[in-house]
Amino acid sequence: MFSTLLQNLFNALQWGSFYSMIALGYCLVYGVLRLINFAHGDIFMMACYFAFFIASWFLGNLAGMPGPIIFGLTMILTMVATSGLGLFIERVAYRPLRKKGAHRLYVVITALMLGFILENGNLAVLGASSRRFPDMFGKIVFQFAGVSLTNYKIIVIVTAVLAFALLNLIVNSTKIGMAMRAVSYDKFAIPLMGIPLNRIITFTFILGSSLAAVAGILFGMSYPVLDPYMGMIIGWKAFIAAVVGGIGDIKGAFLGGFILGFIEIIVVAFFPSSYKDLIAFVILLVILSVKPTGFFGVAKSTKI
Amino acid sequence: MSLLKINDMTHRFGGLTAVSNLNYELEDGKIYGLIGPNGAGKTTVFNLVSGFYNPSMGEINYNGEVINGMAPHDVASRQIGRTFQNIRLWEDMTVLENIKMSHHFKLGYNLIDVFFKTKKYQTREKEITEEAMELLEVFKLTDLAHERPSSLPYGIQRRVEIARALSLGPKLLMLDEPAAGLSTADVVELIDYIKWVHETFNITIWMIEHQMQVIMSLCDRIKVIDFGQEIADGVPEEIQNNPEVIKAYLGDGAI
Amino acid sequence: NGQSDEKVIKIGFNIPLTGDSPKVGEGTKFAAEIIKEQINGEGGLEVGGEKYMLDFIYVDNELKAESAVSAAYKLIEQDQVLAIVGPDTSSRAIPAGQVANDNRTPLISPWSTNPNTTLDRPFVFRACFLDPFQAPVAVKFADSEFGVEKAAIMYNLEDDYSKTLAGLFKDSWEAINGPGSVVAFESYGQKDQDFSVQLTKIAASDAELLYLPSFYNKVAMIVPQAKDLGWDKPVMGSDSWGSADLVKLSEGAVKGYYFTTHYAAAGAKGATKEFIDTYNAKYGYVPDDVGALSFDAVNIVLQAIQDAGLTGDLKADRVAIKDAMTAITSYPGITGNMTFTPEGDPIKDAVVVKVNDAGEFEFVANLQP
Amino acid sequence: MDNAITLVNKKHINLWPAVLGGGALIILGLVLGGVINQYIQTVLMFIGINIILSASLNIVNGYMGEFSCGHGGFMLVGAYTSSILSVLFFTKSPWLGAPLLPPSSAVFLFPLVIIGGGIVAAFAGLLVAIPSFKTRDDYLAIITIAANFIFVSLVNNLEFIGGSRGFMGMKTTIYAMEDVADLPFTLIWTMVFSTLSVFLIRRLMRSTFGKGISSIRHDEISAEIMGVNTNNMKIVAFMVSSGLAGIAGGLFAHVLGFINPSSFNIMKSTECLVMVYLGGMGSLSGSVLSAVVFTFLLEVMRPLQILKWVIIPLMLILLMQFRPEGLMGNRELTDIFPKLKPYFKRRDL
Amino acid sequence: MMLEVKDLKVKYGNIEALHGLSFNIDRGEIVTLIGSNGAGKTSTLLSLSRLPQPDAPKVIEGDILFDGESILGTEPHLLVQNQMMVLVPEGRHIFGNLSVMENLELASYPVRNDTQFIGETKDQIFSLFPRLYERRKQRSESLSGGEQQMLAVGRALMTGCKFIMLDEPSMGLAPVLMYEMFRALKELNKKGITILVVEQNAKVALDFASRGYVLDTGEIIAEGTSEELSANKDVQKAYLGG
Ligand SMILES: Nc1ncnc2c1ncn2[C@@H]1O[C@H](COP(=O)(O)OP(=O)(O)OP(=O)(O)O)[C@@H](O)[C@H]1O
Ligand SMILES: Nc1ncnc2c1ncn2[C@@H]1O[C@H](COP(=O)(O)OP(=O)(O)OP(=O)(O)O)[C@@H](O)[C@H]1O
Ligand SMILES: [Mg+2]
Ligand SMILES: [Mg+2]
Repeated sequence: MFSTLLQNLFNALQWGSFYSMIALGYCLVYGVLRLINFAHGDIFMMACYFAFFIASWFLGNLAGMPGPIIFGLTMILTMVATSGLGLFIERVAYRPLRKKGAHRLYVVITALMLGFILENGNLAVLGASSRRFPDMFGKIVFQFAGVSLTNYKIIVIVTAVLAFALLNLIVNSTKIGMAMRAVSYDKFAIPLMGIPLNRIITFTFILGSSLAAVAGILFGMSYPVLDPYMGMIIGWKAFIAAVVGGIGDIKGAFLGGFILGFIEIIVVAFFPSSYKDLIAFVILLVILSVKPTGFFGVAKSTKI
Repeated sequence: MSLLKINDMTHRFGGLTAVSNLNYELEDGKIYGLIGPNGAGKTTVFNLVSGFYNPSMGEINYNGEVINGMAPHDVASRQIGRTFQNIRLWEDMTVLENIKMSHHFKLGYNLIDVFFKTKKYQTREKEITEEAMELLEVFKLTDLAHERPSSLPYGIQRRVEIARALSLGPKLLMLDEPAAGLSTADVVELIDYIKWVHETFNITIWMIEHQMQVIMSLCDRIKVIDFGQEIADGVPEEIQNNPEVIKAYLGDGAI
Repeated sequence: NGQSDEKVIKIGFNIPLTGDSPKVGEGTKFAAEIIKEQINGEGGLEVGGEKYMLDFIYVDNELKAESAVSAAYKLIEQDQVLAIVGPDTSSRAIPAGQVANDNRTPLISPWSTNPNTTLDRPFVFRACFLDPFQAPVAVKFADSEFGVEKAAIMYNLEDDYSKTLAGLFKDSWEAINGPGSVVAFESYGQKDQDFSVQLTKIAASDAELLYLPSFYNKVAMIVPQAKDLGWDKPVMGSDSWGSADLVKLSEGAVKGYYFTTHYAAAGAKGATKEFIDTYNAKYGYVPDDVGALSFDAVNIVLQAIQDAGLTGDLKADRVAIKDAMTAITSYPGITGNMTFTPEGDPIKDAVVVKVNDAGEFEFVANLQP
Repeated sequence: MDNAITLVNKKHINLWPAVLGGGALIILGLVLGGVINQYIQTVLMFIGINIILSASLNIVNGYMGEFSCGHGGFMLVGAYTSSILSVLFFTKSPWLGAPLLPPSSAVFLFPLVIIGGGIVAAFAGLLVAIPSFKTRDDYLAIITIAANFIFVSLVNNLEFIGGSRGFMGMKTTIYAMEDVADLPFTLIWTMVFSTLSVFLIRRLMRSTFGKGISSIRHDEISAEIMGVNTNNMKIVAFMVSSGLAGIAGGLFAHVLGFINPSSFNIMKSTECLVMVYLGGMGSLSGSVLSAVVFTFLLEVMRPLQILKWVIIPLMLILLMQFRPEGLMGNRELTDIFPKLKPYFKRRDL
Repeated sequence: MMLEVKDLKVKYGNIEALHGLSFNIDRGEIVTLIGSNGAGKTSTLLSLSRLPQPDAPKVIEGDILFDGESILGTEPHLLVQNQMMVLVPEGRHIFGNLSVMENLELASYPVRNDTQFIGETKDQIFSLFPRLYERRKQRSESLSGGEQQMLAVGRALMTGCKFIMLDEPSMGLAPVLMYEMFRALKELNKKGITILVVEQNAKVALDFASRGYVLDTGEIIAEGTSEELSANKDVQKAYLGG
C-alpha cells in the first residue's frame, strides 16, 4: 500500500511536471498579452517533432557521441527552432491583429485556427504514421521499496522545478520581467516609458516557446509515441491548470500544473479510472467556485 | 426627517482603514458636499452606500431601512442614483437605451412575455420608451437619443450620466466628481445644471468634488474627511475658513 | 484520355483521413488504390462482358459521426456511387450505415465490429468478425496458452470498440475462472498519454495477464510504461494491435505478446502474400489489418457487382448488388474464407498472432470460440 | 430629432416573417419536387443546427461578453434527453419495452421531445450560470470547459444509455412520423427551430429586459447601479443559451439517429466558438451568416481531404486579418444595408 | 527652438480632428494649451508622442520637429529612450498590477544605468508626493484617483526626459495637491525641464505657464504670454468662466 502511494506520488510529480511546463508557457504569453494562446499545445507538439528530427539526425550522423551531449545539442537546436516557430506565429498572425486593435478573443480564435493548421499541416506533410521518439541516453529503471523510477522521471521533475525557478526569477526580479507584467496591464503606456513594446513581446514568445521546447523533448523521451494531435488535450488541460493556479501568475501556473496532475492521478488511484475526468473536473469546478480567481490570481479589480 | 443616516461606519481593505467611524446624516432636499484629500475615502463612502462594499462595521439607514449588505441593484431599486468618478455609460448602447435601463428592475414582464411578444410586454416597452423620451426632453437631450455616448463631447456625457441616474427616479442623487475633466466654461454650466436638477426634481444631492467653485456655490453643508475620518463639518463659509481644512485640503492657492 | 463514353463503376469510401486515427483511413485508401490500379491497368473490371473503369471516391469523415453521415449522403446522392466502403469504426459506421440502408445503397464496413452496425439493416455488411466473437477467442486462447486465473483489463473508455471488447473479455473470463477473477478493470481516455496510475494499480494487483484491447499507438505507449512500472507478465491484445507500426513505436516492447486478429502477415501465402508485398513495395510498410480487410471489402463489392451485372439504373443496380452480396456463400478473402449471415456479418476464423522476436506477426492458431 | 420621431410613429412593414417563411416554403417545395436531394437536405439541416448553436452561443459570448467554451456539453445534454424521450415514447425502448405512446403520435409530439431536451439543457446551464456570479473571464471559461468535460465523462459512465458505445433508436421515431405523412420531418423541424431560435434571440436582445444582458458586457458596475440584477441576467443568458444548444442537440440526434458522447466534446465547442467570432460578437445576422458559411465551407472543401483542415483555418485567419471583428462586427445586416432597415425594423418602439 | 509643430493636420479615421496646427516651444519654457472639451488638446499630445495605438490619431499633413529634426518617422519608444520627450497621458495609464515602486523603477528604463539619477529622482518624487511613499508597496490599481495621478507624473520624471507633456495633470486632484504639484513642476522647470501642459482649468494653467495657446475645434485661435491671454476679453469669456 505504502509503496503504491509512493509510486503514485512519483507518477503525479512527473505528470504534473508536464502540465506545469506547458502551463507556464501559456501563462507567460497570457501574462503579457492577455492572449490565451491556444496554439501553445500545438507548438509543444511541433517541438516534439523538431526534437525528433534533430535527435534522429544527430544519432544518425554523430553516432558514438555521448548521449548527454546529443541531448544538450538537441535541446538547444529545438529551442531555437521552436522559438522561431513561436515568433513566426506572433509576427504573421497575432501582431497584425494587435495593430488593428482587434478584440482579444479574435486573437484567441486565430490561435485556435493556428493550432488546427499545425496539427493537420503536420498530418498532411508527414503522413498518418506516428513517430517513435529516439532514445538519446538509455532509460534506466531504478527499483527500491517496491517503487519503480526511471532516470527520465527524475530529469523531468528536476527540469520542471528549475524552469519554474528561472522563470520566476526573470519575471519577478528583472526589469524585463517587470516590463512583461506591465505590458499585460496597459500596453498603451509601455512606449511612454521608453520601452520597445514589440521587443518585450518577442522576448515573451521566445521564452514561452523555449519552454514548450524543453517540455517537448522531455515529453518525447517519456512518452515516445508522437502524433500530430498529441498537443491538443494536454494543451487544453495545461491551460486549465494555469487558470486554476491563477492565470497570469507564474507561481499559479506551476502550482496549477501539479494540482491538476495530482488530482488526476489521485482520482484514478482511488476511484474507478473511468471517473477520472468526471471527478477531476468537478474538483476543479469546486476550487474555482471557492477561489474565483484561482490560487494566486488577483482579480483585475475595477476602480469604481 | 433624515433621508440617509450613517452610523459609525468603518471600512477596511485588508490592513488599510479607508473609512473609520464615520457618522453622516442627510436631510431631505438639500445639497451636501463631501470633500477631502485624495485617497481620503470619499469614493469608498459612496461605494459603501451604493452597495458595492459591505461596511466592516456600522450601519447605513436609508429612508427608514437598513441598506448595508444589500446588492447594488437592490440599493438602486430603492431609488438611489449615482454617477462615477470616471464616466461609466454603456458605450455600445444609445443614449435612449442607457436611460431605459433604469426600468429594468420594474419591468413587470418576464422572459416568456418577451418571447411571445405579449400585450403586456408591448405596452410596457412603449411606456418605458415614452417615459425615457420624456426625461430626455426635460434634459434637452432628445436630439441625442440615438447617438452613442462615445461620440458625444465629454461635458455632454457627464450630463447624460446624470440624466441616467435621475431616470431611476431617485430621492438621493450621489455625484462623484461631476466636474472632473470639464473646462472652466463647462464647469460654470454644470453648476447651473445641478441647481436646475435640484430644483426641478426636488431631490437630495450629495456630491464629491475637488473644484471648490462647484462645492462652495452649490452645497448647503459640507463634510471634510481625511484618512477616512471626519475633520470638519459645516456650511461653506465655515469650511473655507477652517485652518485645518486649509492645511489638509484647500491649500493656499499659490503656484 | 478524354473519352467521355468510357464506362465507370463508382465506389465511395467514407473513411477517416483526419482526426485521431488517420492511419486507419489511410490503410483503407491504400488497399483500395492497389485494387484500382491493378484492375484499371488491365483495362477495367469486366461486368457482363463489358469493361468498366473503377472510380473510387474517398471522402474524409474526420472521425466524426455527423461528418460520416453527410459523407454518406454525399456519396449516395451527389456522387451517385454504386456502393460504399467504410466507415471503418463503429461510431461512424452505425449512423452512416443507417443512411445507406435508408437509401438502399449497399455499404460494407471493413472494420466495424459492433453488432449494431448491421443489425436490421439488409444493405449493410462488414468484412470482419464481431466483438462478441473476438473476446471469447482471446479468453479461450489465454486459458490454454498461459493457464492463469487472474487477469487485468485496461481499455479506452471513450472508444466503443475498446470498451465493448473489455466488457466481453471480462464476462468470458469470469465465466471460466469464476467471479472476481478479473482483478483490475481500468480505463483511460482517448487522448491520454500517461497511464502510470492505472498501471501501478494493475502491477500491484495479483493479475497474471493483462488484456489490452487498445489501438496499436496506445499499446505502444502503455506497454513500455507498464514495463517501467515493473509489469513482467504476459499481455494480450485485440485486432487493433495489428499495425506494422506497433513494433516500431513500442521499440519491441511488445515482442512475445499475443493478439487476436484477422490475418497474420508473417508467413502469409498466396494472395495474402501478394497483397502484402504489393502494399509494402508501394507504401513502404506492411499493411495493417484494416488494409487487408478493406482489400477484402472492396473485392467483395466488386465480386457482387460482377455477379449482379449492371443495368445502368442506379437504384436497381444497388439493390442487385446488395442481393448479390447477400448471396455470396463463400468468399476466399485474404483474411480468410468468409460467408455472410443474413445480417450481413461474415463467418470466419479469428487468428491468434504472436509478435515474434523479429518483430513480425507470426501465425499461432486459427480459432472459433 | 426626426430620427426619433419616425421611429415612434411611422409604421413599417416587417419583412422578416415573409422572408423566412417564404424561404422555408421554397426549400420545402424544392425538396418535395425532388430538386434538392437528401445530401443537400442534410447539409441544410446541419446549417440549421449550426445556426442555433452559433446564435445561442452569441448570447453569452457576444452579447454578454463572457467566453464560454463548453457549448458542446449543453448540446450533449439536449441530445441525450430528447433521444431518450423519443425512444421511450415512440419506440421499443431497452428499459420499458413497448413505446409509451402510439408511435404515430410523434407527428404531433416530436417538437415537445426536442423542447424537452432544451429545457433539461437549460437547467444544465445553471452549472455554469451560478459560478458566473463570482467568476469571470477566463476563469469562467474554464468552468465552461470543465462542464463540457463533466457532461461527456458522465455519459461515458452511464451504461444504461450506452456509455461510449452511443445511443440509437431515434430514427424509428422519424420513420413513424414519415409513415403518417411522407414529409421530410427532420428538415422541417430543423428549419422551424432554427428560425424560431433566431427570432426569439432577436426579440430577447431587443427588449429592455434582454438589454440587461448586453449591459453586463460593457459595464457590469453600471448595470448594478441602474438596478439591473446582473445575477438574474446571467442566469437568463446562460439558460437561454444552453437551452437552445440543447434544442440543437436534440435535432442533431434525430438527424443522425445515433449519438455518442465524443460527438459533443471540446472540438464541437470550439466549432461553435469559431462560428460566433467568425460572424462577429453580438451580431445575430453575423452568427447566422457564419453558420451558413462555415457549414458550407466544411462541405465544399471535403474533396480536399486532409488539406481541408489546413485551408479552412488559413482562410479564417486571413479573414480575421482583413476583418478583425468578424464578418459583421457587431453590426446587423440592416446596418450594412441601411435601405433594408424599414423592412426589418420592429414595428413597436 | 526645441519643438516646432508645423501645420499639423490629424485624422481619426475619416474625421479630421486638427486642421493645421502650428506652434513652438523653446527650451526651458512652460507652455500651456487650453481649450474647451473636444478642442483637440489630447489629440495634439498624442500626435506628438506618436503612440502606435490602433485608435491613435494619424498625422496626415505637416511636420513635427524636435531640435530641428522631424520625428514623424521615429518610433514612439525611442522618443523616450533618447530622453527627448515624454507624455503623462490623459487617464493616467499606470501599471495597476505593479506596485508604486515598480512603476517608478520600470519608468527608469531609459536611464537604467544611471543609479545616481534614479536614486535622486526617486527621493525627489517622494518628497514631492509623500503619499506615494506611504503607498510604495501597494498594487497601484488600488490607489485613489489622485494618488494615481501623482504616480503618473512621478513616472514621467523617472524617464529623465528633459521635455514633459502633461495631459490634464490636475484632473481629480485635491486643491492643495494641485497647487503643490504645479509648484513642483515649476521647480523642475527651473532645473531645466521644458513643460507643455494641457489644462481644462484655464485659470490655473495660465497662472502656471509663461506662454499659452488657445485651441478651439482643432485650430489655434489665440496665443500669447499668460498675461496677454488672461487679459484677452474673448478668452476670459470663453475659458475663464466670466
Ligand atoms: N479596492 C481597494 N482595495 C484596496 N485599497 C483600496 C481599494 N479602494 C480604495 N482603496 C484605498 O482606500 C483609500 C480611499 O480610496 P478612495 O477611492 O475612497 O479615495 P477618494 O477619497 O475617493 O480619493 P480621490 O479624491 O483621489 O478619488 C485609498 O488610499 C485607496 O488606495
Ligand atoms: N479615438 C477617437 N476616434 C474618433 N474621434 C476621436 C477620437 N478621440 C478623439 N476624437 C475626436 O477628436 C476631437 C478632439 O478630441 P480630443 O480628445 O483631442 O479633445 P480634448 O481637447 O483633449 O478634449 P477633452 O478636454 O475632453 O480631453 C473630438 O471631436 C473627439 O470627438
Ligand atoms: Mg474618489
Ligand atoms: Mg483631452
